[in-house]
Amino acid sequence: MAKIIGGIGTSHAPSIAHAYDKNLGQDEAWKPLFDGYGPVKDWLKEAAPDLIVMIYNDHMNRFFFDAYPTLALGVGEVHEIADEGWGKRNFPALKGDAEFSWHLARSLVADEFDPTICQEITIDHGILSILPLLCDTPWPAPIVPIAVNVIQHPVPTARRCYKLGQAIRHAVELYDRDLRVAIVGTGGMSHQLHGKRFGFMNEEWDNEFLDALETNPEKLTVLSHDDYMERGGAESVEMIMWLTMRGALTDKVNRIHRHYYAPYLTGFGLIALGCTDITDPST
Amino acid sequence: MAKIIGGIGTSHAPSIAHAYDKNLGQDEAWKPLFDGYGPVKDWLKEAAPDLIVMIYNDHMNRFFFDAYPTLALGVGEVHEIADEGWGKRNFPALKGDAEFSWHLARSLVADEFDPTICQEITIDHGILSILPLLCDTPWPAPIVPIAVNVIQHPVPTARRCYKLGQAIRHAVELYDRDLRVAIVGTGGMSHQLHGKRFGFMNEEWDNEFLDALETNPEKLTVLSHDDYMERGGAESVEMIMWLTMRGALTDKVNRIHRHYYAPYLTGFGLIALGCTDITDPST
Amino acid sequence: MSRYLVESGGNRNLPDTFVFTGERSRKGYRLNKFAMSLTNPDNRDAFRANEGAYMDRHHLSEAEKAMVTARDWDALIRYGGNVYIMVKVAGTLGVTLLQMGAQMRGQSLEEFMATRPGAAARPRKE
Amino acid sequence: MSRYLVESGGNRNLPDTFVFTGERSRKGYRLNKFAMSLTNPDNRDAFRANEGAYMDRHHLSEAEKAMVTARDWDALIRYGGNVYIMVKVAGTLGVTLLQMGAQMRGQSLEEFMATRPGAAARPRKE
Ligand SMILES: [Fe+3]
Ligand SMILES: [Fe+3]
Repeated sequence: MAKIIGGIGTSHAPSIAHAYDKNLGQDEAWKPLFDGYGPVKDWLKEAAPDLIVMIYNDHMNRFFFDAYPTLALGVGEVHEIADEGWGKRNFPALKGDAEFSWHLARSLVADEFDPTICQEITIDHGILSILPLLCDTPWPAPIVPIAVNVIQHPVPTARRCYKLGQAIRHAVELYDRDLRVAIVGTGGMSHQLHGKRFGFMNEEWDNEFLDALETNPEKLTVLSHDDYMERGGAESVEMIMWLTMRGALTDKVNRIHRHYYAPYLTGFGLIALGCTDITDPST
Repeated sequence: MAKIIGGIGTSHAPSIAHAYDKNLGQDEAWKPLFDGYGPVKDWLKEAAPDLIVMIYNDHMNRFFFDAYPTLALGVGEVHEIADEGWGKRNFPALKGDAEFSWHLARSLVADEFDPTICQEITIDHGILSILPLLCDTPWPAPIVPIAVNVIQHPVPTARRCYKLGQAIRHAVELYDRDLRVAIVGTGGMSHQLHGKRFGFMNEEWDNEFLDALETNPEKLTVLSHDDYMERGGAESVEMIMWLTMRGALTDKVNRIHRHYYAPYLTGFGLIALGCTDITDPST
Repeated sequence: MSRYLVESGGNRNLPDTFVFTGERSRKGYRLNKFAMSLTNPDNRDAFRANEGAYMDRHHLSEAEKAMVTARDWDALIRYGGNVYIMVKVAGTLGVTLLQMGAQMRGQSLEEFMATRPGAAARPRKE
Repeated sequence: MSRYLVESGGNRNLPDTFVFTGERSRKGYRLNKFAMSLTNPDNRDAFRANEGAYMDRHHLSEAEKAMVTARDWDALIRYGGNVYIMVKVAGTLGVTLLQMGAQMRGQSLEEFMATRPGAAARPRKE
C-alpha cells in the first residue's frame, strides 16, 4: 500500500526561475530565498519519495481559454518543459508515472472530481521555477502534475481544493504498490501583478496563513476568494493550492522547516510538513 | 428567476444524421424513428423555451486524449459545427448564451463541479444528429452544451451525472432573468460497436431504463458502469447522460411522450418529461 | 472492494468487449491521434493519396500501419484504437460502420444485416 | 446571498483590482489569444519583425492594436488582457514585469523599486 510521507508548500514565480538561470543564488538579494530551500532539499533527499504529486497552476502555457480546465491531471510517462514566451529552460523533461496517474484518475473520478485527463501536458514555472531548488537533476522521482485553475474565475473554492487533497490521500492509500509519496502545493503568497495595487504584499497575512496551514487548516477553507484577494492581492488566490497539499496530510503534522522572504513582488513562502503516521526512520 | 420547464432524453447516432441528410425520413426503415419525434417537436415548439441546456458527449471531434475533459461547458456566443471525418453537415452554427453559461460555470464550480470552460467548442452528432428532429432551423433558442466523458474510462458515475442535473437546476433557479429553460440529455441506448458483441441491443433493458427514468431515477444512479455495459453493451454507458437531464427536473414529472425503436445497431429511445411545478399553460 | 474498482469500468470481463480504459487509451494513443487528424479534409485527401506516407508522418509503427492497411478493424480495436476514432479512418476509406461491424463479427454484410430487426423493413437496393 | 456569489470572486470591488472574471476573459479573448501565440518562437520573431502585420493576422481591432503599440499595460489589463499572458507580449518586446508594474502604478522603475523591501539589498548595476 502506498502512503503519503509529507508535503511541501512553496511559492512559485518566474523571477525565481530567472534568478536561478542567471546564477543569482548567492546574490545578496536572492541568497535568503535560495538558502531557505536548503533544509527542505536535504529533507527531500533523505526522505527519498518514490513519487511526487505536484499541485500547481498553468499560466496559459499549456492551456488557453478556448478550453481551460478547472482541474487537469497529467497521466503521461513524460511531461515536457513549456516555452512561456522566452524560450524553454534548459532542464530535462519530467518523468511521469502513467500507472499511478491512471489509478489516481480512477479514484478521483469515483470520488466525484472531474479532472481533464492529459496524456500530453507541458510544464511551466508553476512547477519548474521551484523544482531545481527542491532537488537536483536528474530529477529524483517521477512527478504527477495536477493543474488547478486559479486564473480565470470562477476558480474552485478553498474548501474544494482541500477536499482534493483528501481525495488524493485516499487514492494513494488505495494503491497496491508500496510507494512513498510526497505532495507539493505551489503558488505565490501575497502578490498582485496589475493595476495601482501592483506589488502589494502582506507579510502579516502570509505568516498567519502559514500558521493556520500547519495547525488549523480548516480555518483557511472557509475563506472566500475575495477574502484571499483582499488580504493578499488578486493573484495570491493561488494560495488555495497549498490547501490541497495540506488536505493530503495527517491532521497533525511535524514541521520540518518554514521560511518566508518577501523582497520584491511576491511573498516567497516555504513550509515542509511530515505526516505523523509515518514511522519510517528515513523521514 | 429562471425555471426548468421540462426535459428530453434521446438517443443520438451518426446513422440518424445520415438518414436525415439522405432524406430517408419517409423510408420504411426510418419512418418509425422520425415520426416518433413528432410529438416532442410539437411540444418543444409549443413550450418555446428561451434556452436549451444540452448534455451530450463529444466523440473525439472537439477533444482528443491529449486533454480529454470529464466535463466541458461551452460558454461561447456561438458553437460551430464539427467535421467528424466526412465533412461538416449543412446546418447553421448553434447560438449560445454566454451570460447564462458563465453564470452556470460560477454556480457549478461553487457546487464542487470541475468543468473545463470552453470559449470555443465545436458540436458533433452528440447534439446535431437529433437537433433537426427536435426543431427546425433557424434554431429556435440558444443552446448551452455540456459535454460529459463517457468514452475514456474512468467516466463519471451514474450518481455524479444525476447530481450534475440537480446542480444545473440549482443554477437555473439562481439566475436572475425570467428564462424558461429546457434540458436535453442525449446518448444511445443499448449498443455495442466493437468486437463479436457488435450490434448487441437489449430492448427489455432499454424499456426498463425508460420506466425507471420517469418514476424512480434513483434506482438507476446506483448502477455501476459495468452494470450498464453488461445490460446494454459497452457503448451504451452514455445512457448515464439521461440521468443528468432527469436530475434537473422535479421529483414527479408529467410524461409528454415516449418512443422506442431498435432497427439496426442502437436502441433509439426518446422521452419528454414536463416539470410538475410548471403551471404555465403553454407547457 | 473499493468503490472506484466498482465504478471505473471494465472490471467484470464482459465477453467480447474491450472497454476503452486508460490502459487502452495509452497504448492506442499514437494510432488514435493519427486517426483523429482525419477530421481535417486536407488530411483526408493526403491520407487517401498516399496512406503509407501519411501514416509515416504520424510515426505509426509497422504493426500499426499493417493493421490499417489490412483494414483489420477488430485488430485495431483490440490494440487500443477507439471505435469512434477508427470510424474516421473507415469513413475516409469508404468503409461503413456496418461493414466494420460485420467484419468484427466474422460475417458478411448480408449475414450481419439479416440478424437486424429492422433489416426486413429496409429497402435493400443501395 | 447565494454561496456562488460569495465564492465566484470579484464581487467585493477590491480597490485598483481587476479580477480576471469570465466577463473579462470573454472580452479579452481575441487579445489574449494573440498574446498566447507568442509561446512559439517563430511567432515571436514574426511579431517583432512586423507588429502590425502580425496583429492583423490575429484580427485584433484598431483599439486593441493601439494599446499594444503604445505598450499601455494598464489599458490592456483593464480591457481584458490577462497579466500572465500580457507578460508574453512584454517579454517579446524586451519589457520586464517590473517595468510593466511601475508603469501601471504611474511610477518610474526607480521610484517603484525604492518601495520594495528587497530593493536596498539588490545590486543596482543591471
Ligand atoms: Fe502563479
Ligand atoms: Fe454517442
